Amino acid sequence: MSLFRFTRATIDGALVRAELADPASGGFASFEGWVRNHNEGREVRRLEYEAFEELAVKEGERIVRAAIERFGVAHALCVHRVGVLEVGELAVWVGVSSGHRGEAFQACRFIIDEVKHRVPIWKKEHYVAGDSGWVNCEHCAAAATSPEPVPV
Amino acid sequence: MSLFRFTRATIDGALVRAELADPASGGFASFEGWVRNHNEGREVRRLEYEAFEELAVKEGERIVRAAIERFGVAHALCVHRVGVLEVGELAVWVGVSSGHRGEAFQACRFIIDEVKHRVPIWKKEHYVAGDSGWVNCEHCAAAATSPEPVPV
Amino acid sequence: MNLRVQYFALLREQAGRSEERVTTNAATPAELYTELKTRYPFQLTREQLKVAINAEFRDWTTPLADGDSVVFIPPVAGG
Amino acid sequence: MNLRVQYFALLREQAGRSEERVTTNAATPAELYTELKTRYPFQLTREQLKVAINAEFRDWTTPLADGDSVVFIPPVAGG
Repeated sequence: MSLFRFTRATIDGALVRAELADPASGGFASFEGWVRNHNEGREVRRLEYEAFEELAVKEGERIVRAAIERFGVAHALCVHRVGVLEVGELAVWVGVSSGHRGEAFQACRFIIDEVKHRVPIWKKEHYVAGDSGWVNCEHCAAAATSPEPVPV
Repeated sequence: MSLFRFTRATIDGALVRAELADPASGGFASFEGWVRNHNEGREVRRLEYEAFEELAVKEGERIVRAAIERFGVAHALCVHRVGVLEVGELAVWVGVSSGHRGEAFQACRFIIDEVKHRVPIWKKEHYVAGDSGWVNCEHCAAAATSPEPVPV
Repeated sequence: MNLRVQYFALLREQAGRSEERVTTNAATPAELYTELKTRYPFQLTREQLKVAINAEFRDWTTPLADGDSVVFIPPVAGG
Repeated sequence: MNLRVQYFALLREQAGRSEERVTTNAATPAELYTELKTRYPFQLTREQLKVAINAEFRDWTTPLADGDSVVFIPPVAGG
Protein backbone atom coordinates (compact mmCIF):
# COMPACT_ATOMS: atom_id res chain seq x y z
CA MET A 1 0.00 0.00 0.00
CA SER A 2 1.33 3.42 -0.99
CA LEU A 3 2.06 5.85 1.86
CA PHE A 4 3.11 8.99 -0.01
CA ARG A 5 3.18 9.90 -3.66
CA PHE A 6 3.15 12.74 -6.17
CA THR A 7 0.79 13.22 -9.05
CA ARG A 8 0.64 15.55 -12.02
CA ALA A 9 -3.09 14.89 -12.52
CA THR A 10 -6.08 16.15 -10.53
CA ILE A 11 -6.41 14.31 -7.22
CA ASP A 12 -9.72 12.43 -7.06
CA GLY A 13 -10.66 12.45 -3.36
CA ALA A 14 -13.10 9.56 -3.74
CA LEU A 15 -10.47 7.34 -5.38
CA VAL A 16 -7.68 7.96 -2.88
CA ARG A 17 -10.12 7.59 0.00
CA ALA A 18 -11.10 4.17 -1.31
CA GLU A 19 -7.49 3.03 -0.87
CA LEU A 20 -7.93 3.38 2.90
CA ALA A 21 -11.25 1.52 3.15
CA ASP A 22 -11.17 -0.99 5.99
CA PRO A 23 -14.13 -2.89 7.44
CA ALA A 24 -12.41 -2.88 10.86
CA SER A 25 -12.06 0.92 10.95
CA GLY A 26 -14.84 3.12 12.30
CA GLY A 27 -13.22 6.50 11.78
CA PHE A 28 -11.67 8.31 8.86
CA ALA A 29 -10.10 11.77 9.05
CA SER A 30 -8.82 13.67 6.06
CA PHE A 31 -7.25 16.98 5.21
CA GLU A 32 -7.15 18.76 1.89
CA GLY A 33 -5.03 21.75 0.98
CA TRP A 34 -6.80 23.92 -1.58
CA VAL A 35 -5.25 26.65 -3.71
CA ARG A 36 -6.73 29.84 -2.36
CA ASN A 37 -7.14 33.14 -4.12
CA HIS A 38 -5.02 35.19 -1.73
CA ASN A 39 -1.97 34.94 0.53
CA GLU A 40 -0.42 37.53 2.81
CA GLY A 41 -2.43 40.33 1.27
CA ARG A 42 -1.73 39.41 -2.35
CA GLU A 43 -4.33 38.17 -4.83
CA VAL A 44 -3.22 34.82 -6.21
CA ARG A 45 -4.07 33.59 -9.71
CA ARG A 46 -2.35 30.20 -9.68
CA LEU A 47 0.36 28.15 -8.00
CA GLU A 48 3.26 26.11 -9.23
CA TYR A 49 4.49 23.18 -7.14
CA GLU A 50 7.92 21.69 -7.62
CA ALA A 51 9.47 18.81 -5.66
CA PHE A 52 12.78 17.03 -5.25
CA GLU A 53 10.80 13.87 -5.76
CA GLU A 54 13.47 11.28 -5.06
CA LEU A 55 14.05 12.58 -1.52
CA ALA A 56 10.52 13.90 -1.00
CA VAL A 57 8.90 10.50 -1.48
CA LYS A 58 11.30 8.90 1.00
CA GLU A 59 10.74 11.67 3.54
CA GLY A 60 6.98 11.62 2.99
CA GLU A 61 6.87 7.85 3.50
CA ARG A 62 8.87 8.20 6.71
CA ILE A 63 6.35 10.73 8.00
CA VAL A 64 3.29 8.62 7.18
CA ARG A 65 4.90 5.49 8.60
CA ALA A 66 5.78 7.37 11.78
CA ALA A 67 2.16 8.58 12.09
CA ILE A 68 0.81 5.04 11.73
CA GLU A 69 3.17 3.71 14.41
CA ARG A 70 2.89 6.63 16.80
CA PHE A 71 -0.91 6.92 16.79
CA GLY A 72 -1.72 3.28 16.12
CA VAL A 73 -4.01 3.98 13.16
CA ALA A 74 -4.95 1.39 10.54
CA HIS A 75 -3.99 3.11 7.27
CA ALA A 76 -2.72 6.49 6.12
CA LEU A 77 -1.85 8.09 2.81
CA CYS A 78 -0.65 11.45 1.51
CA VAL A 79 -0.88 12.49 -2.14
CA HIS A 80 0.68 15.77 -3.32
CA ARG A 81 0.25 17.55 -6.64
CA VAL A 82 3.11 18.99 -8.63
CA GLY A 83 2.85 21.33 -11.62
CA VAL A 84 0.57 24.28 -12.24
CA LEU A 85 -2.62 24.55 -10.15
CA GLU A 86 -5.49 27.00 -10.47
CA VAL A 87 -7.41 28.58 -7.57
CA GLY A 88 -9.71 26.00 -5.93
CA GLU A 89 -7.67 22.98 -6.99
CA LEU A 90 -6.64 20.29 -4.54
CA ALA A 91 -2.88 20.59 -3.81
CA VAL A 92 -2.45 17.97 -1.12
CA TRP A 93 -4.64 15.20 0.30
CA VAL A 94 -4.09 13.35 3.59
CA GLY A 95 -6.34 10.52 4.77
CA VAL A 96 -6.23 8.31 7.86
CA SER A 97 -8.50 5.40 8.76
CA SER A 98 -8.58 4.13 12.31
CA GLY A 99 -10.58 2.27 14.91
CA HIS A 100 -11.05 5.47 16.88
CA ARG A 101 -11.50 9.05 15.77
CA GLY A 102 -9.09 10.72 18.20
CA GLU A 103 -6.10 8.91 16.74
CA ALA A 104 -7.30 9.50 13.18
CA PHE A 105 -7.43 13.28 13.75
CA GLN A 106 -4.05 13.33 15.49
CA ALA A 107 -2.32 11.28 12.81
CA CYS A 108 -3.85 13.37 10.03
CA ARG A 109 -2.74 16.62 11.67
CA PHE A 110 0.75 15.22 12.32
CA ILE A 111 1.18 14.19 8.69
CA ILE A 112 0.16 17.51 7.12
CA ASP A 113 2.24 19.49 9.65
CA GLU A 114 5.34 17.39 9.02
CA VAL A 115 4.88 17.34 5.26
CA LYS A 116 4.69 21.13 5.17
CA HIS A 117 7.71 21.40 7.44
CA ARG A 118 10.11 18.74 6.18
CA VAL A 119 9.38 17.49 2.69
CA PRO A 120 11.32 19.17 -0.14
CA ILE A 121 8.41 20.72 -2.02
CA TRP A 122 8.32 24.33 -3.19
CA LYS A 123 5.43 26.56 -4.09
CA LYS A 124 5.58 29.56 -6.41
CA GLU A 125 2.67 31.97 -6.29
CA HIS A 126 1.62 33.77 -9.45
CA TYR A 127 -0.19 36.94 -8.50
CA VAL A 128 -3.08 38.64 -10.23
CA ALA A 129 -0.82 41.68 -10.53
CA GLY A 130 1.45 39.69 -12.84
CA ASP A 131 4.49 39.03 -10.65
CA SER A 132 5.34 35.86 -8.76
CA GLY A 133 7.27 34.64 -5.75
CA TRP A 134 8.47 31.54 -3.90
CA VAL A 135 6.55 30.98 -0.69
CA ASN A 136 8.31 30.87 2.72
CA CYS A 137 11.44 32.41 1.39
CA GLU A 138 11.54 35.93 2.85
CA HIS A 139 14.07 37.31 0.45
CA CYS A 140 13.18 34.92 -2.31
CA ALA A 141 10.10 36.59 -3.72
CA ALA A 142 11.84 39.86 -4.41
CA ALA A 143 14.93 38.13 -5.72
CA ALA A 144 12.96 35.78 -7.91
CA THR A 145 11.43 38.64 -9.82
CA SER A 146 14.43 40.98 -9.89
CA PRO A 147 15.49 41.77 -13.42
CA GLU A 148 19.12 42.09 -12.24
CA PRO A 149 20.69 39.78 -9.69
CA VAL A 150 21.56 41.64 -6.50
CA PRO A 151 25.34 41.61 -5.87
CA VAL A 152 26.43 39.11 -3.24
CA MET B 1 -26.32 26.88 3.17
CA SER B 2 -27.27 23.72 5.05
CA LEU B 3 -25.43 23.10 8.35
CA PHE B 4 -26.81 19.72 9.42
CA ARG B 5 -29.12 17.25 7.76
CA PHE B 6 -30.20 13.63 7.61
CA THR B 7 -30.33 11.42 4.57
CA ARG B 8 -31.75 7.99 3.84
CA ALA B 9 -29.54 7.60 0.76
CA THR B 10 -25.81 6.84 0.51
CA ILE B 11 -23.73 9.91 1.35
CA ASP B 12 -21.60 10.95 -1.62
CA GLY B 13 -18.46 12.48 -0.09
CA ALA B 14 -17.53 14.33 -3.28
CA LEU B 15 -20.95 15.98 -3.53
CA VAL B 16 -21.17 17.15 0.08
CA ARG B 17 -17.56 18.34 -0.02
CA ALA B 18 -18.40 20.49 -3.06
CA GLU B 19 -20.93 22.38 -0.91
CA LEU B 20 -18.04 23.75 1.14
CA ALA B 21 -15.85 24.83 -1.78
CA ASP B 22 -14.51 28.33 -1.24
CA PRO B 23 -11.77 30.09 -3.24
CA ALA B 24 -10.74 31.99 -0.11
CA SER B 25 -10.18 28.82 1.94
CA GLY B 26 -6.85 27.01 1.91
CA GLY B 27 -7.69 24.17 4.26
CA PHE B 28 -10.40 21.55 4.42
CA ALA B 29 -10.73 18.96 7.19
CA SER B 30 -13.26 16.19 7.19
CA PHE B 31 -14.31 13.24 9.29
CA GLU B 32 -16.26 10.17 8.24
CA GLY B 33 -17.79 7.58 10.52
CA TRP B 34 -17.80 4.17 8.87
CA VAL B 35 -19.80 1.13 9.91
CA ARG B 36 -17.21 -1.30 11.19
CA ASN B 37 -17.45 -5.04 11.42
CA HIS B 38 -16.98 -5.27 15.18
CA ASN B 39 -17.72 -3.43 18.40
CA GLU B 40 -16.76 -4.31 21.94
CA GLY B 41 -15.82 -7.83 21.02
CA ARG B 42 -18.94 -8.59 18.95
CA GLU B 43 -18.95 -9.18 15.20
CA VAL B 44 -21.34 -6.71 13.57
CA ARG B 45 -23.29 -7.43 10.40
CA ARG B 46 -25.19 -4.15 9.98
CA LEU B 47 -26.41 -1.09 11.83
CA GLU B 48 -29.72 0.67 12.09
CA TYR B 49 -29.77 4.41 12.77
CA GLU B 50 -32.85 6.16 14.09
CA ALA B 51 -33.22 9.85 14.94
CA PHE B 52 -35.67 12.22 16.56
CA GLU B 53 -35.21 14.34 13.47
CA GLU B 54 -37.16 17.42 14.46
CA LEU B 55 -34.96 18.05 17.51
CA ALA B 56 -31.81 16.46 16.06
CA VAL B 57 -31.65 18.87 13.12
CA LYS B 58 -32.04 21.86 15.43
CA GLU B 59 -29.40 20.55 17.83
CA GLY B 60 -27.07 19.61 14.98
CA GLU B 61 -27.40 23.08 13.45
CA ARG B 62 -26.63 24.65 16.82
CA ILE B 63 -23.45 22.58 17.06
CA VAL B 64 -22.23 23.43 13.56
CA ARG B 65 -23.05 27.12 14.00
CA ALA B 66 -21.19 27.13 17.32
CA ALA B 67 -18.15 25.55 15.65
CA ILE B 68 -18.13 28.16 12.88
CA GLU B 69 -18.30 31.01 15.39
CA ARG B 70 -15.93 29.56 17.95
CA PHE B 71 -13.15 28.57 15.56
CA GLY B 72 -13.74 31.24 12.92
CA VAL B 73 -13.91 28.81 10.01
CA ALA B 74 -15.49 29.61 6.66
CA HIS B 75 -18.02 26.79 6.19
CA ALA B 76 -19.02 23.59 7.94
CA LEU B 77 -21.54 20.84 7.34
CA CYS B 78 -22.60 17.58 8.94
CA VAL B 79 -24.67 14.93 7.16
CA HIS B 80 -25.93 11.87 9.02
CA ARG B 81 -27.48 8.68 7.63
CA VAL B 82 -30.60 7.08 9.04
CA GLY B 83 -31.94 3.63 8.21
CA VAL B 84 -30.13 0.32 7.70
CA LEU B 85 -26.40 0.45 6.93
CA GLU B 86 -24.06 -2.37 5.97
CA VAL B 87 -20.44 -2.74 7.12
CA GLY B 88 -18.19 -0.22 5.33
CA GLU B 89 -20.96 2.30 4.69
CA LEU B 90 -20.60 5.96 5.55
CA ALA B 91 -22.76 6.77 8.60
CA VAL B 92 -21.78 10.37 9.25
CA TRP B 93 -19.80 13.00 7.33
CA VAL B 94 -18.38 16.23 8.74
CA GLY B 95 -16.52 18.78 6.63
CA VAL B 96 -14.99 22.16 7.46
CA SER B 97 -13.32 24.65 5.13
CA SER B 98 -11.15 27.39 6.55
CA GLY B 99 -8.34 29.80 5.84
CA HIS B 100 -6.07 27.87 8.17
CA ARG B 101 -5.79 24.18 8.89
CA GLY B 102 -5.58 24.35 12.69
CA GLU B 103 -9.06 25.81 12.99
CA ALA B 104 -10.43 23.40 10.40
CA PHE B 105 -9.22 20.39 12.41
CA GLN B 106 -10.49 21.81 15.70
CA ALA B 107 -13.92 22.68 14.33
CA CYS B 108 -14.26 19.26 12.66
CA ARG B 109 -13.33 17.45 15.87
CA PHE B 110 -15.67 19.64 17.92
CA ILE B 111 -18.60 18.91 15.61
CA ILE B 112 -18.26 15.13 15.58
CA ASP B 113 -17.68 15.00 19.36
CA GLU B 114 -20.75 17.13 20.08
CA VAL B 115 -22.93 15.32 17.55
CA LYS B 116 -22.10 11.96 19.14
CA HIS B 117 -22.71 13.36 22.60
CA ARG B 118 -25.79 15.56 22.23
CA VAL B 119 -27.83 14.86 19.12
CA PRO B 120 -30.78 12.46 19.55
CA ILE B 121 -29.65 9.67 17.24
CA TRP B 122 -29.66 6.00 18.17
CA LYS B 123 -27.75 3.08 16.76
CA LYS B 124 -28.81 -0.54 16.89
CA GLU B 125 -26.19 -3.14 16.15
CA HIS B 126 -27.19 -6.37 14.42
CA TYR B 127 -24.62 -9.02 15.23
CA VAL B 128 -23.36 -11.86 13.08
CA ALA B 129 -24.60 -14.18 15.83
CA GLY B 130 -28.18 -13.09 15.07
CA ASP B 131 -29.03 -10.94 18.07
CA SER B 132 -29.02 -7.15 18.26
CA GLY B 133 -28.63 -4.33 20.76
CA TRP B 134 -28.89 -0.58 21.18
CA VAL B 135 -25.47 0.99 21.53
CA ASN B 136 -24.60 2.85 24.77
CA CYS B 137 -27.46 1.27 26.68
CA GLU B 138 -25.21 -0.91 28.77
CA HIS B 139 -23.20 2.19 29.60
CA CYS B 140 -26.09 4.52 30.14
CA ALA B 141 -24.75 6.15 33.30
CA ALA B 142 -21.59 7.21 31.51
CA ALA B 143 -23.41 8.45 28.43
CA ALA B 144 -26.16 10.37 30.18
CA THR B 145 -24.28 13.61 30.76
CA SER B 146 -26.96 16.22 30.21
CA PRO B 147 -26.49 19.37 28.12
CA GLU B 148 -27.87 22.56 29.60
CA PRO B 149 -31.63 22.70 29.15
CA VAL B 150 -32.76 25.55 26.96
CA PRO B 151 -34.38 28.22 29.15
CA VAL B 152 -38.16 28.23 28.89
CA MET C 1 -54.89 17.23 29.52
CA ASN C 2 -54.05 15.68 26.16
CA LEU C 3 -50.43 15.07 25.15
CA ARG C 4 -48.67 13.56 22.20
CA VAL C 5 -45.89 11.16 23.20
CA GLN C 6 -43.33 9.93 20.69
CA TYR C 7 -41.09 6.91 21.33
CA PHE C 8 -37.67 6.25 19.87
CA ALA C 9 -35.15 3.42 19.91
CA LEU C 10 -35.39 1.15 22.96
CA LEU C 11 -38.46 2.96 24.33
CA ARG C 12 -40.22 2.58 20.97
CA GLU C 13 -39.56 -1.15 21.04
CA GLN C 14 -40.67 -1.49 24.67
CA ALA C 15 -43.82 0.60 24.11
CA GLY C 16 -44.57 -1.25 20.88
CA ARG C 17 -45.42 2.01 19.14
CA SER C 18 -43.82 5.16 17.71
CA GLU C 19 -46.30 7.61 19.14
CA GLU C 20 -49.62 7.93 20.85
CA ARG C 21 -52.11 10.42 22.30
CA VAL C 22 -52.13 10.32 26.11
CA THR C 23 -54.81 11.77 28.37
CA THR C 24 -53.22 12.40 31.75
CA ASN C 25 -53.15 14.44 34.94
CA ALA C 26 -49.32 14.37 35.03
CA ALA C 27 -48.11 17.92 35.69
CA THR C 28 -44.49 17.33 34.65
CA PRO C 29 -42.44 14.98 32.45
CA ALA C 30 -41.28 13.26 35.65
CA GLU C 31 -44.86 12.42 36.60
CA LEU C 32 -45.68 11.40 33.04
CA TYR C 33 -42.75 8.98 32.86
CA THR C 34 -43.74 7.41 36.18
CA GLU C 35 -47.23 6.91 34.78
CA LEU C 36 -45.97 5.43 31.50
CA LYS C 37 -43.73 3.01 33.41
CA THR C 38 -46.85 1.41 34.88
CA ARG C 39 -48.09 0.80 31.34
CA TYR C 40 -44.91 -0.33 29.52
CA PRO C 41 -41.86 -2.37 30.57
CA PHE C 42 -39.54 0.66 30.59
CA GLN C 43 -36.34 -0.06 32.49
CA LEU C 44 -34.40 3.10 31.77
CA THR C 45 -34.20 5.37 34.80
CA ARG C 46 -34.75 9.12 34.76
CA GLU C 47 -30.99 9.56 35.20
CA GLN C 48 -30.47 7.76 31.90
CA LEU C 49 -33.04 9.78 29.97
CA LYS C 50 -33.42 13.34 28.78
CA VAL C 51 -36.69 15.08 28.08
CA ALA C 52 -37.87 17.10 25.10
CA ILE C 53 -41.08 19.10 24.99
CA ASN C 54 -42.20 20.42 21.62
CA ALA C 55 -38.82 19.42 20.16
CA GLU C 56 -36.62 21.30 22.66
CA PHE C 57 -34.66 19.89 25.59
CA ARG C 58 -36.44 20.64 28.88
CA ASP C 59 -36.17 19.81 32.58
CA TRP C 60 -38.05 16.94 34.22
CA THR C 61 -39.94 19.53 36.26
CA THR C 62 -41.12 21.72 33.37
CA PRO C 63 -44.93 22.16 33.63
CA LEU C 64 -46.78 20.34 30.88
CA ALA C 65 -49.50 22.08 28.88
CA ASP C 66 -52.40 20.67 26.94
CA GLY C 67 -51.30 19.73 23.43
CA ASP C 68 -47.60 19.39 24.29
CA SER C 69 -45.52 16.88 22.40
CA VAL C 70 -43.24 14.93 24.76
CA VAL C 71 -40.24 12.70 24.04
CA PHE C 72 -38.11 10.76 26.50
CA ILE C 73 -34.63 10.48 25.04
CA PRO C 74 -32.57 7.32 25.72
CA PRO C 75 -28.76 7.51 25.70
CA VAL C 76 -27.74 8.70 22.24
CA ALA C 77 -25.24 7.02 19.93
CA GLY C 78 -24.86 9.04 16.76
CA GLY C 79 -21.83 8.99 14.50
CA MET D 1 36.28 15.01 -8.27
CA ASN D 2 33.09 14.94 -10.36
CA LEU D 3 29.73 15.68 -8.81
CA ARG D 4 26.18 15.96 -10.05
CA VAL D 5 24.37 19.04 -8.71
CA GLN D 6 20.61 19.42 -9.03
CA TYR D 7 18.83 22.76 -8.56
CA PHE D 8 15.26 23.32 -7.44
CA ALA D 9 12.93 26.27 -7.06
CA LEU D 10 14.72 29.61 -6.53
CA LEU D 11 18.18 28.07 -6.93
CA ARG D 12 17.11 26.50 -10.23
CA GLU D 13 15.96 29.88 -11.48
CA GLN D 14 19.11 31.64 -10.28
CA ALA D 15 21.41 28.96 -11.72
CA GLY D 16 19.41 28.92 -14.94
CA ARG D 17 19.50 25.12 -15.00
CA SER D 18 18.03 22.04 -13.30
CA GLU D 19 21.25 20.12 -12.99
CA GLU D 20 24.85 19.98 -14.06
CA ARG D 21 28.08 18.03 -13.71
CA VAL D 22 30.62 19.91 -11.60
CA THR D 23 34.36 19.18 -11.40
CA THR D 24 35.60 20.54 -8.09
CA ASN D 25 38.09 20.29 -5.24
CA ALA D 26 35.38 21.13 -2.67
CA ALA D 27 35.64 18.60 0.16
CA THR D 28 32.25 19.32 1.72
CA PRO D 29 28.84 20.71 0.71
CA ALA D 30 29.80 23.93 2.55
CA GLU D 31 32.84 24.40 0.31
CA LEU D 32 30.84 23.45 -2.76
CA TYR D 33 28.13 26.03 -2.03
CA THR D 34 30.75 28.76 -1.52
CA GLU D 35 32.24 27.84 -4.89
CA LEU D 36 28.85 27.84 -6.64
CA LYS D 37 28.03 31.25 -5.17
CA THR D 38 30.94 32.72 -7.14
CA ARG D 39 29.34 31.35 -10.31
CA TYR D 40 25.62 32.07 -9.74
CA PRO D 41 23.73 34.92 -8.04
CA PHE D 42 22.68 32.76 -5.07
CA GLN D 43 21.54 34.91 -2.16
CA LEU D 44 20.27 32.21 0.18
CA THR D 45 22.60 31.72 3.12
CA ARG D 46 23.68 28.35 4.49
CA GLU D 47 21.35 28.94 7.43
CA GLN D 48 18.41 29.03 5.01
CA LEU D 49 19.37 25.88 3.17
CA LYS D 50 19.59 22.18 3.88
CA VAL D 51 21.82 19.71 2.08
CA ALA D 52 21.06 16.36 0.50
CA ILE D 53 23.70 13.95 -0.78
CA ASN D 54 22.48 11.03 -2.88
CA ALA D 55 18.89 11.86 -1.93
CA GLU D 56 19.36 11.83 1.85
CA PHE D 57 19.64 14.79 4.21
CA ARG D 58 23.28 15.33 5.27
CA ASP D 59 25.40 17.83 7.21
CA TRP D 60 27.25 20.70 5.59
CA THR D 61 30.50 19.06 6.70
CA THR D 62 29.84 15.58 5.25
CA PRO D 63 32.85 14.60 3.08
CA LEU D 64 31.96 14.52 -0.61
CA ALA D 65 32.93 11.56 -2.77
CA ASP D 66 33.42 11.30 -6.50
CA GLY D 67 30.12 10.68 -8.24
CA ASP D 68 27.97 12.10 -5.43
CA SER D 69 24.71 13.80 -6.28
CA VAL D 70 24.26 17.03 -4.30
CA VAL D 71 21.18 19.20 -3.75
CA PHE D 72 20.91 22.45 -1.79
CA ILE D 73 17.37 22.69 -0.46
CA PRO D 74 15.72 26.13 -0.14
CA PRO D 75 13.01 26.72 2.50
CA VAL D 76 10.20 24.27 1.72
CA ALA D 77 6.51 25.14 1.26
CA GLY D 78 4.52 21.99 0.59
CA GLY D 79 0.83 21.59 1.26
